[in-house]
Amino acid sequence: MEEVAARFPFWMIGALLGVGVWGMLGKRSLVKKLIGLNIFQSAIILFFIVGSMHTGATVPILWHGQHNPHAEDFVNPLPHVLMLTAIVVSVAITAVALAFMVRLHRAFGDLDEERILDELRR
Amino acid sequence: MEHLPILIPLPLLAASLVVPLAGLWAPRAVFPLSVAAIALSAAMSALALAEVVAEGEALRYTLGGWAPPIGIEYVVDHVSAFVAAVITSVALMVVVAARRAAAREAAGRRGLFYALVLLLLAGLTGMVVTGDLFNVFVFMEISSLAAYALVSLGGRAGMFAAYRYLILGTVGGSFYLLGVAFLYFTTGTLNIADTARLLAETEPNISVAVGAAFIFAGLGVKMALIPLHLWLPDAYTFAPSSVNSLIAPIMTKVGAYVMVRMFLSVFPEGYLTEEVPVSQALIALGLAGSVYGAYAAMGQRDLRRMLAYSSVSQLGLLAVGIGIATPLGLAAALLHVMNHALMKGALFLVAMSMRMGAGVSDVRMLAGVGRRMPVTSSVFAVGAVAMVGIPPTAGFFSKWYLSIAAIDEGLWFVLAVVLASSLLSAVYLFRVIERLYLAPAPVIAGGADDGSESDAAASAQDGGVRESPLDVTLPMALLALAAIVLGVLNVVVMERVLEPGL
Amino acid sequence: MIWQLEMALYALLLAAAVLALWTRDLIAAVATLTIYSFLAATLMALMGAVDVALTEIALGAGVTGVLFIGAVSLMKRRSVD
Amino acid sequence: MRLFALALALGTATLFIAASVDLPDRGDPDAPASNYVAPYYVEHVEEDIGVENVVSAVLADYRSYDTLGETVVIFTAGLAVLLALARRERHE
Amino acid sequence: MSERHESALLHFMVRAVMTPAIMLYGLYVLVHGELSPGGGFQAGAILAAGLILSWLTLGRKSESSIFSRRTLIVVTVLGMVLYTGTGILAMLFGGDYLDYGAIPLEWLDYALPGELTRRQMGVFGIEIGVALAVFGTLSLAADYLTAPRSGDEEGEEQ
Amino acid sequence: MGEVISSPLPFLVVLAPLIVAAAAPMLGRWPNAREGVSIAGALATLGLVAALLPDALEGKAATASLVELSPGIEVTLRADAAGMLFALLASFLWVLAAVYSIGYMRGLEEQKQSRFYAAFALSVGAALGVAFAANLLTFVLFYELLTLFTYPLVVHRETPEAVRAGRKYLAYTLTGGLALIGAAAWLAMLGVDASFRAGGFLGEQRWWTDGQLWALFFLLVGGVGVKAAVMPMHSWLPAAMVAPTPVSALLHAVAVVKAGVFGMVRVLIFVFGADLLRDMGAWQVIAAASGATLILASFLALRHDNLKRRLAYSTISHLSYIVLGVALLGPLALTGALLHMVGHGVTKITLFFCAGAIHVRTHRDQVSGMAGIGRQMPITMGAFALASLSMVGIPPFILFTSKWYLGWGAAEVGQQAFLILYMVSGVLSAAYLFPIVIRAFGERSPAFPRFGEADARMVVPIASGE
Repeated sequence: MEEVAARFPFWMIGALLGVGVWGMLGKRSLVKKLIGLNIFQSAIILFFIVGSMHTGATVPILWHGQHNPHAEDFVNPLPHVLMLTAIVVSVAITAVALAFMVRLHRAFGDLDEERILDELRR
Repeated sequence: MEHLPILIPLPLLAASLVVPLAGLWAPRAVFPLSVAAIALSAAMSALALAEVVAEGEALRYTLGGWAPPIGIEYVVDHVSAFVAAVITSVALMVVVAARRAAAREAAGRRGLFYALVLLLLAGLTGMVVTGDLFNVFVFMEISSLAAYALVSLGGRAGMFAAYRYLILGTVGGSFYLLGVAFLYFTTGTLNIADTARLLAETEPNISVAVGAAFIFAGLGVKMALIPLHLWLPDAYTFAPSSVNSLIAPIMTKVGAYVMVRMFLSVFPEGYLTEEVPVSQALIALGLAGSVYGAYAAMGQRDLRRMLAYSSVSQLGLLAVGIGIATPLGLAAALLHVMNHALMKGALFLVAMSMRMGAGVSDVRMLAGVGRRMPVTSSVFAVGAVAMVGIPPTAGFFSKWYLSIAAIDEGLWFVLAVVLASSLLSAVYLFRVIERLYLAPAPVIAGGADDGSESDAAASAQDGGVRESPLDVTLPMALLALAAIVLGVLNVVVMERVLEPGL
Repeated sequence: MIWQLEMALYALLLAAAVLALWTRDLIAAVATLTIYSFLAATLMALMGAVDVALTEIALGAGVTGVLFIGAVSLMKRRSVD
Repeated sequence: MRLFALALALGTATLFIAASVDLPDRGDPDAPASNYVAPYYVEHVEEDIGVENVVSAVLADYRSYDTLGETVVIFTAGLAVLLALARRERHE
Repeated sequence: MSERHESALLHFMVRAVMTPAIMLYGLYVLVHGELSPGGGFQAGAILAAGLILSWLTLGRKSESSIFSRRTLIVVTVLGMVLYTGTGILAMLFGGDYLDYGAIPLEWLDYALPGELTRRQMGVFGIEIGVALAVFGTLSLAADYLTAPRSGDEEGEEQ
Repeated sequence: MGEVISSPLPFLVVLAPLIVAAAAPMLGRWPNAREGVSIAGALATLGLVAALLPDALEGKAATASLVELSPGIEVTLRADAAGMLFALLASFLWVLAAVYSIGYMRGLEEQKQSRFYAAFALSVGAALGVAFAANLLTFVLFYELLTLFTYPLVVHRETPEAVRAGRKYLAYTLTGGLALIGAAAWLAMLGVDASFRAGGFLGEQRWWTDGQLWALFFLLVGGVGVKAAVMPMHSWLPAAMVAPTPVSALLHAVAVVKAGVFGMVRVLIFVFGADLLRDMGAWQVIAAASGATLILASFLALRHDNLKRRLAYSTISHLSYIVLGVALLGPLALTGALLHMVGHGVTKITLFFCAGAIHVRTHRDQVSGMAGIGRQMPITMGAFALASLSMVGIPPFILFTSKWYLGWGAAEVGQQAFLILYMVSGVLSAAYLFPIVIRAFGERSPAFPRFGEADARMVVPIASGE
């Protein structure tokens, strides 16, 4: 069971990635595409965080006044930093996409990809 | 000039902060500021290129004063200096030429527009000079976000194209990030040189293989490799002219550059050919793309859409060069990066100039424009000839080296496909030239009313069509001229710049 | 960390993701997405990434949720799929 | 398109899961990621910077350039939203 | 309670209690980013959330509020300038870009309590810049996104 | 190949037409100045080529190297004997064509004359480049430029028909050019020094497999064969007849098809070499193709009533004379082929000029409409008659000499069948050319205005008479 627990996160993240891709490319609603995008990106973020763990380690914040900290006591801080960036990027993209969406809704009165395409072809 | 590497993106970044404020309070300063920043960046890139060529080794720069695996470093070697110089100078030309178009298309929002242009360029140059895998992602997202925003200026169709571009572009970026995650978890570092060293030591395993696959899938989206090219035609067609003439020549090229970087300095030699079939996939998709793009371009009536599909075609050739992965193949690809940037810059500027001067971008409506807009039309002719690959234009030589590299590897069909796609591009490009220069002739069949309609349009236009002013035509002509001069002098580029770097 | 709890959280996460894409009521979808973010943040906190968890809650759940709701409330509430 | 999307989604998921087989287990203390650069940050942050939150230290100093890029991303997004939605400035 | 009272109470709660509390928490997160979880991004997001929350509950009077759109742009740019400027300053003092160690800040020792190293000061400066930029941008984005019809329709034509 | 001396002359020869091309559009407002420049440029070019002659006669090849095009491959121009022959032909005929064009273009008040003169000069420049190209890449370079520069000429009329012809022209010649590029790339990749040498450079490398050699053969011969209009790659040539007559003259006599034929000489003799071709048995392929073309084209010429079209098929037929002569791989046949190249150039230009003159004066293009025309335009038709005699191969004319050599050459290598072929085709030439002459002089028909065009066409026949 422990074995399974050690691999389990990867399976779930894989599934989430799949769900995200499906949402982005398979859904017709523009909102749903954006939701899929968010799911996809946070799955990647989770993946990085899972990789940053190690057993018996704790939050990468030094105790006050502690000297000569041992690296194995703390989880790997680097992926955390990267993921802070990734979260910010994903929020930025979401904001821009929402701005586009508001304008698209005003222009087409709809957020369905197919209908917008029909409208554009006319 | 120890700070040279950072000085390539920094002027752009700094100016992008000032420009939106200038847009609010001093709109007149927006354009000069932006151009000055781009010119500065271009000068710094050129300087860096000169220094790298003179010194023969890469300039390294630690950001924040932390040595590489700990901090982030900038590496300006032959290849990155070359690409940086190409994109900044092409961008300079395009931005200057697109001033009037931008003033109209981004009326009242010029500050924001130019700030985003600067950010786009900052992102691209940042991607080029960085020596850190994650930093590539961050700057890729900067440039992509700016590109989405700029594309969205093109009315409601542009907005929709931008939205789809955003979704697909983000898929690409995220795939890249996922790939980097795999590499990071296998090696423990993000620095490119360090990753290369550690990857060479590790046993080939499926994580790295899939990581490579994800990275290339992501970059494939960014450089519009064939099944991932879906965003490109709409984005290029519906974006305002001032934007697509900027994005088309440089944006996808940087994606290609990162691919070259992956082959060159991330994965061990032969890894991407033997362990993971990335090379083979690139060649196959590139060939398919080069033919499909040219074929699709033949059926287009809108000049910009035609050029967009032609980009798909040319990028396919680029991918083939990268996929061949020998030093000669990569050199051919990089030379093609330069050539295609010059040619596409010139051609999209032509499309812009024609929209401004003749008010049309439908190929069928361009009849007789050749006489009214002589400079624009001759730039188109030169660009087209270079695109087809007729010596001694630059376009010929990248195809030439590409063919040599392909034959060297025994890939005969590559030669055949390259030649076939050149022919196809001749078909659609010369069709436009016919239209431009050969008076209203209803050659392209399609019913009598079709012909008479375009005749009527042509005669109606005749009064209104006039050549664009000098600030549009001069940069355009310079780009076209560069396509010829650099073609004749290609050996200099190859021997002084590309070969030492590969 | 208790692996049973972790597994349950992952399962909930997946369920939230699927639900967010499934439901045709966009407000509900956005709400589910916010829940998804919270669950992800919880997992991150459990794995020792408190900084990331805090950011995910503030930015991922909070700001994204607000922006989504703000934008979606201007639009049609139902989606086609 | 839908089939393509479904194939891509399944492909991504399977590819990822297949690839994760060779990754170090979750929590493996011997994982390369935890043993190469990361320890440096934890062990030297005190003397280098004197910041107790290692993540903050890495974010704002060791890899501050990434953070700059990240802030620029936010800034770009802000400008993009403005460009898409802002009323045009009339006085120009 | 009458509707008017209710509204007044809401105003009071939001204006005097909630928003300041959230903002204060944001500042805390910012200042303590070096010691505990948090930092510029989180702080900026929390500050923005405070502002947006007050907008959402009370309705936006962005023109009259101290955070007008123009102000927010300036705040954003200010944050960015703080960040890039710190980097350039380091270059001017002979270090690499963003190498805070090169900026001589010893004179600050007299002004501030405690023993702050140059790098700590640099980190702090950066975090403030980030917080400002994030706060400004997110507030702006939320302002525009939640406004019923803030843009004009000129851009909608083909 | 004898001694090599360094000289800027070959470069200047190619440059001179470029200067004309640059000047022509600038002088667009002063037609007299423009055409003066054109003629002066043509004469200057001829002078420069002539200046190269003494060295060439002594067996020295003046060589000029320009920029490096690809590592190790420079643009090199070298005036060797074969190249000199072609260059002399092209530059000499350019002078005639330049003079003639004035009358023709003004007579018909054609549009865009500046573009015409510029493109004409550029085409001649490219043809001279082809003549002097010392290696395969330089050859390809100028060969492609020739395609490009002649395109505006082919579509000069800008009618739908012209545009269609232009497309066809581009499609054929660009494909041929690409085949050449492919072959050149292959050789460059192998590091073969692709400088033209008498006896060929492929034979020096002994490690070719048969398959590779054949592939190269088809790429190269196919590439030059398009411009040489060997069937089945000929159909662009009759289509291009829609262009103004001086252009036809350029295509048929001065530059394009001659460049193709000259390329055939280069490829067969200077790339492969006679020995290698004989070993491969490849010459039979060309001989068969060109032999078939010879006869078929003659028959097709018979069927066409349009004068220019008839002449076009005649060109196709006569080009195959040359190609066949080269392919026979005998020294006599080669001499005959080169002579025929020159002779055909001179003769065909006369015929075309006559056709053009008729068109200018009478606007008639059909053979059936030319009854009695000889009475009205005696000089023109006289020249036409002389040229026809030469074409058929009647003794005092140059084409008799070349045919003599060709036939003798065929006999020399033991291919009497081709000798017979040559004779049959001579008869066929008579069959499609003489009726025109007879009709022109013999029959009477409605009166024409007096004949006009002066100088150009009066010079030409004299040249044709050797």
